[in-house]
Amino acid sequence: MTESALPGRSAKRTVSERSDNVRRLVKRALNDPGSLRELEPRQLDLTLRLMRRAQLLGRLAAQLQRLDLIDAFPHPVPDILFSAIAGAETRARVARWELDRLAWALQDAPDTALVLLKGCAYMLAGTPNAIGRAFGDVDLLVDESMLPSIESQLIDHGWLGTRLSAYDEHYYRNWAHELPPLTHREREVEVDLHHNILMRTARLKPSAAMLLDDARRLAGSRYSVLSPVDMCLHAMTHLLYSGEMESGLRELVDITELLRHYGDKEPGFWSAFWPRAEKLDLARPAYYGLRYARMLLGAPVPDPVLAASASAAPPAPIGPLMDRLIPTVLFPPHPDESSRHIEASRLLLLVRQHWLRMPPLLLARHLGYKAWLRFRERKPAD
Amino acid sequence: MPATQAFASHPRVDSLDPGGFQARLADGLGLRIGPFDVHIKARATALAEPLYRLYGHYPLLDDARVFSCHLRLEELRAALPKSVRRVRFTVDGRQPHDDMPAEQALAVLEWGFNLVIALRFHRFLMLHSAVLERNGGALLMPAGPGHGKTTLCAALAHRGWRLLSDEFGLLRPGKTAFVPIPRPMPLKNASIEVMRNFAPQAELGPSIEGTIKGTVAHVRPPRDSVDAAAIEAPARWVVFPRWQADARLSFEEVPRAEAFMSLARNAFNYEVVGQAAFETVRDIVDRSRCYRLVYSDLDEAVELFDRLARGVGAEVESSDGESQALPVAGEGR
Amino acid sequence: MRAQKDNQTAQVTAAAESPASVARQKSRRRMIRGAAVAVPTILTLHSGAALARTSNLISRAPGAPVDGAGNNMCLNENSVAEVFDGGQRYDLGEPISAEVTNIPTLDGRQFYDNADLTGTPLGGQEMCERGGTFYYEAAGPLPSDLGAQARADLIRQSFIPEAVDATEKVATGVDVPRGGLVSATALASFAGRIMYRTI
Amino acid sequence: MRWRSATSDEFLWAEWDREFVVFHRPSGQTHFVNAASAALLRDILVDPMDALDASRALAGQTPDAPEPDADFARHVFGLLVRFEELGLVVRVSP
Repeated sequence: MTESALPGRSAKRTVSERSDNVRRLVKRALNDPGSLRELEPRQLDLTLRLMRRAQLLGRLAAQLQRLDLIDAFPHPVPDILFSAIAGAETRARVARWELDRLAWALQDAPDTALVLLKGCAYMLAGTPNAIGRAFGDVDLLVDESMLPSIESQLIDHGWLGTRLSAYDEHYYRNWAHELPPLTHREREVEVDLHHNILMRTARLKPSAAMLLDDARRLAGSRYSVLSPVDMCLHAMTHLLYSGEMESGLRELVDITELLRHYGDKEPGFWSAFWPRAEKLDLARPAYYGLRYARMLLGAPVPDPVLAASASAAPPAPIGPLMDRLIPTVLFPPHPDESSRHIEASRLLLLVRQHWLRMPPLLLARHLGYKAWLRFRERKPAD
Repeated sequence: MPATQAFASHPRVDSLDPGGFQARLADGLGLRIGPFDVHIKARATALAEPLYRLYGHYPLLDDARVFSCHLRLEELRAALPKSVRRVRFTVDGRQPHDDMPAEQALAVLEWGFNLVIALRFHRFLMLHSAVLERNGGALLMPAGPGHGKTTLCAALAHRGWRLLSDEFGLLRPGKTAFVPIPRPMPLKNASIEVMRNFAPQAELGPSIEGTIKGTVAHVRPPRDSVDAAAIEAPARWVVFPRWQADARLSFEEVPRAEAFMSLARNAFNYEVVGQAAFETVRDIVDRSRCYRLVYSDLDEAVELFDRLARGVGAEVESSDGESQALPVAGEGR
Repeated sequence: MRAQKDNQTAQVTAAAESPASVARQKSRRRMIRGAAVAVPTILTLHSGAALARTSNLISRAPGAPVDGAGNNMCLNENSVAEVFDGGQRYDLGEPISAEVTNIPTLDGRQFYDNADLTGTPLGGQEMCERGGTFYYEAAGPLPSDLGAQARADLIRQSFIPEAVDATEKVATGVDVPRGGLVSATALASFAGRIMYRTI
Repeated sequence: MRWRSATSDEFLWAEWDREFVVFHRPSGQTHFVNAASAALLRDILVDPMDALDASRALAGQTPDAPEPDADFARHVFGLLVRFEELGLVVRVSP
């Protein structure tokens, strides 16, 4: 449906019509990037703005580069795409170097498993969603008993703990599933050391030991990654409970690509998936992850697995509410509208209160702190 | 060859009448500024008139295209009748800095556009430098804020040097030719008067008081520089300028390794461009003569650059007393 | 391997800031029985990625803006390089150094200027401009829907000090260095170089 | 404790009048070094060496400079620690 707008006068469109157009363009950019060349210029302009807002422009540009299509687009699209590639390549180099320096700093530490999570895991494991991916921090899952010695080794080698108020120190040490972030004195990458993937107070009690046991050491590397099923379960858990909904769509893209990649490459992946989700007490996030990856991005979830996941569906009122909230929050708003705080915060409160069991006072403080950390790194035009 | 932008085939801003321009600006219009196609949607009282004057000669674009960025400037409804009216600058729904007083609208838009270029367009290596061209060679004047770079640049632009940019030395890594992005040149405080005396024919925008940097007035880029904005120019001279009250003119060659570090340290995105940035700055330093200039009198400085461009050797009193023969330009390594 | 922190590491890098001083340093010969041997030096480039920020000035915000998390942001006056026109504008200096205290407005706490928590509660702007120690009621009531087991759980995890009964009022003092409120967007362009404290 | 420099393909060199600028690819960092540091990274530390031998080799490059004093060796030791932190040299287990 081409837009029949008068030059310079944006067409009068109802809000829902506009958000359908947004979703259609984003899905097209994700699933068939080459076909963007046939888009009418205004729609291509909107698509690039949406992908930037969803932190997926680097990925789109890298895919078009692989298809050798960048120069097939009219000016200034090549400059936009090559700029996104330069940004993504630099972020990958910076993360790779941080991992190199962390391994150097820990060379004398006991040889305990250092399990990479999220962006760094995809980068070193070479999963398809790693190309052109935007990410910043380094997340490591380690055995809780090893945390103190690892933290002190890093501080000895130039990493600095962030200065926290007594409350935050308390929050991080006692409730969170991670230590306060460390940053090297000469670099800006945040290193987060986790001893689990969910907060202590969470109703769901995934066992870090089980995750660590199944982790696999990467060939010729100091680092390990979670098993394929655990990697997907963690991505699904992080999508819902991390509270960073701005990058929600990018995480759903990760989930979809991991399911597709490991569904093909990892023997017994799908048969092991749901039993593992239940065993790790992550059935509810797994239910949502499978549902929305398939519903919104067409992830190849086999019917028997989807059927099995129904046992972890939320009680009556919550399901339909999530079905409405999740897509509105995940897909980027039209760039000329400010982002959708209302739905995002309602979703967060809903999830946090019910599944992370955080008392209201603690919840408000936690939201404040996490939101503030994210706000501080916000790049206006990134 | 990647698609490059044409300049001639588009109508100019001044093909509209001022009223028509204001209406289009409120609804959103396209401008081609160097390699960037910019969509600007602005509704602010103190903006349309000066923008029309300063960008009169730039190509006007219809909106059936992809834009490099979408800048928005909205005047906020004044909270209280007498309180200061404010404008809000946003890019794709995000606000990079505070609301500003409405009469600073032009400065806010110009500064906001700088911010978006510097944060996004890492396809270019972006040196924080003025760039002007004479006899086919580019003069680079890298400098931090407050070194008198823009005043010197505005002066040279009205004395036979083609303006490529007063702020951004843009290069596509791997090449040492600079990509022009001529823009209105923001002069600050005392240098506004200096420029009026030096080049009475120059056209200046309104003097905007009370900005974070004091009073700002923009010099309109000469028409022929705007028309030639597609023609790149290879690096030939790198001069680190510094204005210093009552200083005696001094013009010394800078060791190349030091010139490298000063150029790279002064760039907006040297580290983001990575290895290609190292190779590009190395090639610039290899093919250029690098100098440090200290000046207090604008005429003296412009006259020295004239000699530099004409490749004429010239005596210059160097700071430690003995005269120093100015090496003939173009004598490559 | 402990990074050398004592003076044994010549830390040549720390001293030499500008390339010029390194250039001069290269000529610093180390005399070894009459023969000069050049001292090895290294300077790592940190590009002034000050983006298009043309100065390190920041102005005091009108009113009491909050950031995305509902905090008033109080810039500590004596953590900046220079204060202009009576605290209307601050220069964060080069390299940038500044400390901001986050004063939460959303978490239900009320701040008073005395430990008995009497008088009218103070807003973030007033606390920032006055500076000093302010008190709030520490042990908030626990949400009723939390079962006994979960409450025991949280106590065991030392979220709530065992001794405190929900009804007893305990005042905790926090200090807010004097300064002016600034807006989050103004601070955004100095990202990563400002120390934040949350009370 | 002995060090050897990282493999040569990790470095890109530029030189003007005995002053060097080096780009270190893995870290993406650019360093400004003088001839002595360049000699350490490009030649002397190709084979693993401790700080004393390295400072002797450095001194050896200057005609008729027999034996570097302890202060010079300590300075070289400090620099090699900094080179290791930057990833320009790698520590070799003795």
